[in-house]
Amino acid sequence: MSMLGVSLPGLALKNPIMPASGCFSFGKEYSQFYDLSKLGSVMVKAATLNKRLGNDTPRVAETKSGMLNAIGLQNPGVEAIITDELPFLEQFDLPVIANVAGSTIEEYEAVASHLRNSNIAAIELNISCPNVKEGGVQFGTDPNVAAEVTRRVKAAASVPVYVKLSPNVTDIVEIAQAVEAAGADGLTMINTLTGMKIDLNKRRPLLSNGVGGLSGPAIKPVAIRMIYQVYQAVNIPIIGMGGVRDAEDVLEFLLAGASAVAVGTANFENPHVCSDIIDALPFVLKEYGFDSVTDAIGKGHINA
Amino acid sequence: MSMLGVSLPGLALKNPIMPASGCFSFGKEYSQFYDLSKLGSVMVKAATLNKRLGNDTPRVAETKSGMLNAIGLQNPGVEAIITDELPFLEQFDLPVIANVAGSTIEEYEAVASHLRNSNIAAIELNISCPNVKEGGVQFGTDPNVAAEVTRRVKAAASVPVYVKLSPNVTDIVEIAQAVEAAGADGLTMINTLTGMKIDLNKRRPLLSNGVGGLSGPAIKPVAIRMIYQVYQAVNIPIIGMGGVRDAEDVLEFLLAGASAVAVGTANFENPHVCSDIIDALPFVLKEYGFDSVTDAIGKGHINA
Amino acid sequence: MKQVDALIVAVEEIARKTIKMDIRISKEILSEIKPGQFVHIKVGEGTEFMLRRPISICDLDMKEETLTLIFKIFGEGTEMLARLKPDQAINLLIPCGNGYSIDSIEADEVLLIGGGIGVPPLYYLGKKLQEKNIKVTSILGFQSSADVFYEAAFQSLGATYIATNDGTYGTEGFVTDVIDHFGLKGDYYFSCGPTPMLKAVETKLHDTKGFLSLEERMGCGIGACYACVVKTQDGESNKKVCQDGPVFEANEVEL
Amino acid sequence: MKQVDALIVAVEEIARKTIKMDIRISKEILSEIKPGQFVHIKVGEGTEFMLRRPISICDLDMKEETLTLIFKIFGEGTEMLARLKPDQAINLLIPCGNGYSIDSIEADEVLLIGGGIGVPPLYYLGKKLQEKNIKVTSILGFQSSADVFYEAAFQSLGATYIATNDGTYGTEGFVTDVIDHFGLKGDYYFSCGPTPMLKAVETKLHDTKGFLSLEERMGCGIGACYACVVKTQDGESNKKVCQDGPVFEANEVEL
Ligand SMILES: Cc1cc2nc3c(=O)[nH]c(=O)nc-3n(C[C@H](O)[C@H](O)[C@H](O)COP(=O)(O)OP(=O)(O)OC[C@H]3O[C@@H](n4cnc5c(N)ncnc54)[C@H](O)[C@@H]3O)c2cc1C
Ligand SMILES: Cc1cc2nc3c(=O)[nH]c(=O)nc-3n(C[C@H](O)[C@H](O)[C@H](O)COP(=O)(O)OP(=O)(O)OC[C@H]3O[C@@H](n4cnc5c(N)ncnc54)[C@H](O)[C@@H]3O)c2cc1C
Ligand SMILES: Cc1cc2nc3c(=O)[nH]c(=O)nc-3n(C[C@H](O)[C@H](O)[C@H](O)COP(=O)(O)O)c2cc1C
Ligand SMILES: Cc1cc2nc3c(=O)[nH]c(=O)nc-3n(C[C@H](O)[C@H](O)[C@H](O)COP(=O)(O)O)c2cc1C
Ligand code: FES
Ligand code: FES
Repeated sequence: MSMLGVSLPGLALKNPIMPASGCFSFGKEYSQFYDLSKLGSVMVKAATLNKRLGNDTPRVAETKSGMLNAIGLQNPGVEAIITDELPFLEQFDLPVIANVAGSTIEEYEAVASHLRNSNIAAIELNISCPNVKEGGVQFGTDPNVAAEVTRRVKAAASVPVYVKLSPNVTDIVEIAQAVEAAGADGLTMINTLTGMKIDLNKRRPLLSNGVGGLSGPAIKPVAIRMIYQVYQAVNIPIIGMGGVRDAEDVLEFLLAGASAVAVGTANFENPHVCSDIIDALPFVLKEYGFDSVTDAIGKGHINA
Repeated sequence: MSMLGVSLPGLALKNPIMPASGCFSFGKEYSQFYDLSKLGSVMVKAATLNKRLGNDTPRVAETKSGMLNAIGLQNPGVEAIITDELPFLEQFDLPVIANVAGSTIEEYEAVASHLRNSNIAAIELNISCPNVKEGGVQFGTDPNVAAEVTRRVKAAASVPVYVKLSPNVTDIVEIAQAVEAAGADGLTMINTLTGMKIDLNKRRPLLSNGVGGLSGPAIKPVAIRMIYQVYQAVNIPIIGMGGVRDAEDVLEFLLAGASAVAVGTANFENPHVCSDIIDALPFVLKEYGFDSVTDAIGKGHINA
Repeated sequence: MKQVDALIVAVEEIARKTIKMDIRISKEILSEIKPGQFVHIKVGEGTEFMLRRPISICDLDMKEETLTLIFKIFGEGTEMLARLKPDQAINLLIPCGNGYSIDSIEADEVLLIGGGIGVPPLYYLGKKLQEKNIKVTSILGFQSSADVFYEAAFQSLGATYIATNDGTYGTEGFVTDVIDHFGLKGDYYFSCGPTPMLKAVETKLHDTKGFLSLEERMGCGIGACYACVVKTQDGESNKKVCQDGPVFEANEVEL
Repeated sequence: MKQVDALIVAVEEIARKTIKMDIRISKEILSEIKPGQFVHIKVGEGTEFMLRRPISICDLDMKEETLTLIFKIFGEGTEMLARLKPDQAINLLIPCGNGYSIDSIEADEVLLIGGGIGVPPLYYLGKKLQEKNIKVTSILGFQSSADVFYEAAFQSLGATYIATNDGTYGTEGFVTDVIDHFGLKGDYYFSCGPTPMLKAVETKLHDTKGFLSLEERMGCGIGACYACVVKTQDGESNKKVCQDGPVFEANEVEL
C-alpha cells in the first residue's frame, strides 16, 4: 500500500482525508477549487426519508476558534439525493460515504434501505445531531438505543455502517462498545458539542434554534481525548474529526487512534484545506518519523 | 443595592466578578497587580484533607483559544490552608469562597468540617475535578452520588455550599436538580471539559496525566448552554464560568442565568483581567440597556 | 470563484466607523464580476475567527486593477479588517453570489434604494446601468449625517436623495418617505439594506418590478453548508443567500 | 512585577531560527532586574494563544532603556513573536522569577555553562559577575555551527569554549566534554539548558557549588496556578519554577 493509503471496511482510501458531513454538501461547490478525485473519500450531507427545510435562521454563529451551527438537517430527502446529487460524484475517483439521519428508528431503517439503490461505499449513521427537536441526539446518548438503531440499520444496509458518536455524553466508551456489539463496522467521531451563544442586543440565543453544535479547533482536545479512550476499548476502526485544519492535526488524530480523518469547519475558512492537507501529509509524516499513515495509527498510546 | 451588587447565599457581593478556583492560588500573587478588595469575591485553590503534591509535569498544555490542565489538586492540606494561606486574604474587603475536594465522601466531609474554623463565606464543593485518579469527576457524573456528597458536606459545613458541576455529562440538568434537592445553596458551573493533546514528537499525551481539563474561551459556548438549561430547571443561584475574558462575556453569562461570574484562564493571559472587567462592566451594562447586574440575570431567556 | 491572497492598496475611514478599502485584484478576476456580488473575507491568520465575513463589491477599476469595498465596523471581525494597512495581504473568496442580472432587463429609468451598508453594492450597479444608458435615481438612507458616504459618487450617476433617520442630513425619515415625498419612480428598482427597509420598499413599490439584495449569517459562502437560507414566498423551499442570492427578485423570497 | 505594553526596537535573526529582540523598557523597571529572571510574553492580541511564553532576559541597557531577549523559533508562539516588527507593541510580565543571587556568593572564578536557548540568560549574568571582578569562563553548547550565537559577546567576558553536537564548530560533543577536555573549573558554576545537559553538569561537577536554571511548561508565570512545579530532591515538596526558580541550587530539586 502507498504511504497515504488506508483500507477500511468498504473503503479503499488512497489517503485518509475526507470532508466531514454537512460541511461539503454533495461536493459540487468545492469542485470549483480542486479536483475531488484527490480526496480519500467524501462524507456527504445527511439524508432523511423526506425533504426537510431545517431550522429558521440564523443557523450559524462564530465562537472563539470555533462555530455553532443549527442547520437542522435541511436536505431534499434520500430519493432526491440519490437521483439528483450523488450522480455528480460519480465522475470522481472516490468512495462516497452517505450520512443517514432520522427521527425514528424506522426512518433510519428506511433511509438505509433506499440507499441500497445507490453507488455509495459506506453509511455514516448519524445518531448524534444536536440540532433537531426530535431524533438525532437522543439516539446517541443511550447505549441501548444506540445499539438498537445500529442493528436495524446494519440489517437494512448493503454497505458497511460507521456509527457517528455524540461527544455530549458522560461515557463515550460505553456507547462505542454498545454499537460495536450491535455490529457497527466502524465509528466516526466526534460530532459537535452542544453549545449556545446569546445575542446581547436581542437578549435571546443568537441561533433561532437556541442551542447549536460547536465545531472547529476549539473542540479538538475533546475529540482527541474521546478517540484515545475509545481506541483502547474497541476493535473497529475510527474515522476521527473535530477541529482539524492542517496535517499536524491529522497526525495527532492518527496517533490518538483514528484510521482516517474528516475535516469540517476548516473548509469554510479555507476551501482548499483538504487538498492542502493531502499535499502536506507525506512531509509531516516523515518529519515525525513515520513511513506511512498506517504506521502512525494508534502510536500516541503510551504502550503502543 | 448598587449597580454591580448581587446578594447570594452567604455572599454579599459588591460586584459579580471573582477569580475561579485554581487560577488564583490564594490571592497573594495577583495582589501585586491590583487591590484585591476590588473583587466581588475570590474562589481559592482546592483544599483536600492532607497535603497533596499533585500530578507530574507537564501539567498544562495550550490549545486553540484554550488550555488543558492536570494540576491534580496540589495543595498543602486544609489545615495549612486555614493557618498559612487564608489569613492573607483577611486584609481585603471580600468574602472568600473555599474550594473543597476529596477522594472519598468522608474526605469531603472532613475538609468541610475543618473549614468551620476559618473565616470563609461559602464553600464551593468540587465534585468535578477531572485530573485526579480517584475521586473528583465521578462524584459529579452520577446524580445519586452527587446528591449524597452534597448532603453530607451541607451537614458538615457552617456556611452555604455551592456545588461545582462537571460539564462532562449527558444531562447536566439532572445533576443540578439532584444537588439542589440535596440542599445545595447554589451552583457553580462549569468546571473543565475533559480533553487531551498528543505530543507529536514524544508520541504520547503531552500532559503526564494523559487527560486534562479544557478551559478558556474555547469552552464558553458549552458553559453558556449548560447555564441556560440549568437556570430554567432550578431555583438556586448559579455562579457561571468558562472562557470569560471581558465584560461582554460577563453579560452573556448573566443573560444565560448566572448571578455572578468567575474568571479562570484569562488571568494567565492578563493578570489585570478581573479588575479590567469590573471597570468596564457598568458601561457594558448601560450600552445594552441594563440598569444593574441583577436587572440582567436570566434576561437572555426567550420568555424572560 | 477563486481563493486569492490580495494586497491592500488603501484603507480610509470615509464616514463614522465606515471603511473604504481598495484591494489589488487582477483584471482576469475583475472581468468576471457582476454588480451585486460579494467577496468572502478571512479575518486574521489564525483560528480565532473561523468564519469569513461577506462584504459586497462596491466598485472596481479594470485599469488600476483594484476592487473597492466599503464596510462598517460592526463587531470584532470588521474591527480587525479595519486595522489592515496598505501592502498587507487579505484573503478573499471572489466573486461570490449571483449579482443583479441587468443584461436581461429592459428599462429606461430605475431606482437604486440603499440603506446603510446596503449602499455600497448599488454603486457599481449604478455605473453598469449608466453604461447601458439607463437613467438612474438613487435614494440612500443613513442613521445620521455622520454616517453618510458616497453622495457625490452617486450624484455622478444621476439624481441622488439622502434620508437620515434623525433628520441631520437630507430628508428626515426612511427611504420610503423620500420616495413618497418626491414621488419617485422607475421601471425597475434595485434595493439593498436591512430587512425592515427591504420589506417597506417591497410593499411600497409592489407594482414595480424589483430586485432585493439580502443579508444572512454565513458559513461557507459558496452554497455548501446551508447556513444562509431564506424561504421562498410559497414556503415550499429554501434558497441560499450566498449562492442563489444575495440578489432575489421582489416577492421571490420571504423577508 | 508589572504588566507592560512595550515597543519593539529591533528584531534580528542571529543564528538559525534564533531571534534577537530588543524592547524598550523604562529604567525604573530595568533597575529591578536580576540576572536569570525572565519575562512572560503574550502572543498575539486575541484568544488563539491563551498562554504566555517565558523567555529569559539576555541583556539590558539602562542608558538606551532596552531589554534584549534571544529566542529560538520552536512552535507557533515563538513563530508569531518572530514576525513582530520594530514599533509594534509586545505585552510582557516583567520581571518574573528569582534569578541568580550573586550578591551573596564569594568566588574568584566561575563557570557559565549554557546549552542552546539556555545560553541567553548567562550573558547578563556574566556581565554582572564581571562587574564584581569575578573571572568568568563560558562553555556554550549548540547543535551545529548554524546555531552558534553570541560567541564574541561571551569572549568579551572571558575565555569562551564552544561545543557542537555534530562537531561542525568548536569541540565536538557536549559541554561536559569541553569541561573534561580543557580541565575547566571554578568556585561556582551557573548552568542553563536542556534537562539532560543540566543532569550531566550536576553529576560531573558534584563537588562544585552550582546554580541551575530550569524550564517547565507554565500557565500563569507568577506562582498562582501550580503548573510549573519541580520536586525537591527529598521528594517531600514541590517548588514552582516560575516563582521559586527558575534558578535553583544544584542538588536542590529533582531533574
Ligand atoms: C451578502 C452580504 C453582503 C454584505 N455586504 C456588506 C457591505 O458591503 N458592507 C458592510 O459593512 N457589511 C456588509 N455585510 C454585512 C457584514 O457581513 C457584517 O457586518 C459583518 O460580517 C460583521 O462582522 P463582524 O465580525 O464585525 O461582526 P460579529 O458580530 O463579530 O460577527 C460574528 C459573525 O456573525 C456574522 N454577521 C454579523 N452580522 C452579520 C450581517 N449583518 N450579515 C451577515 N453576517 C453577519 C459575521 O459574518 C460573523 O460570522 C454584508 C453581508 C452579506 C450577507
Ligand atoms: C524560565 C524559562 C526561560 C526560557 N528562556 C528561553 C529563552 O531565553 N530563549 C528561548 O528560546 N526559549 C526559552 N525558553 C523556552 C521557551 O519558553 C519555549 O521555547 C517557548 O515557550 C515555546 O513556545 P512555542 O509557542 O514556540 O511552542 P509551542 O510548543 O507551540 O508552545 C505551546 C506551549 O508550550 C509551552 N512550551 C513549549 N516548550 C516549552 C519549553 N521548552 N519551556 C517552557 N514552556 C514550553 C509554551 O510556553 C506554550 O505554553 C524558556 C523557558 C522557561 C520556562
Ligand atoms: C455547518 C455544519 C453542518 C453539519 N452537518 C452535519 C450533518 O448533516 N451530519 C453529520 O453527521 N454531521 C454534521 N456536522 C458535524 C461535522 O460533520 C463534524 O462532525 C463536526 O463539525 C466536527 O468537525 P469539525 O470541527 O472539523 O467541523 C455538521 C457540522 C457543521 C459545522
Ligand atoms: C490551572 C487550573 C487549575 C484549576 N484548579 C481548579 C481547582 O482546584 N478547583 C476547581 O474547582 N476548579 C479548578 N479549575 C477550574 C476553574 O475553576 C474553572 O472552572 C475552569 O477553568 C473554567 O473557567 P475558565 O475557562 O475561565 O478557566 C482549574 C482551572 C485551571 C485552568
Ligand atoms: S453560507 Fe454556506 S450555504 Fe450559504
Ligand atoms: S506557571 Fe503558574 S505557578 Fe508557575
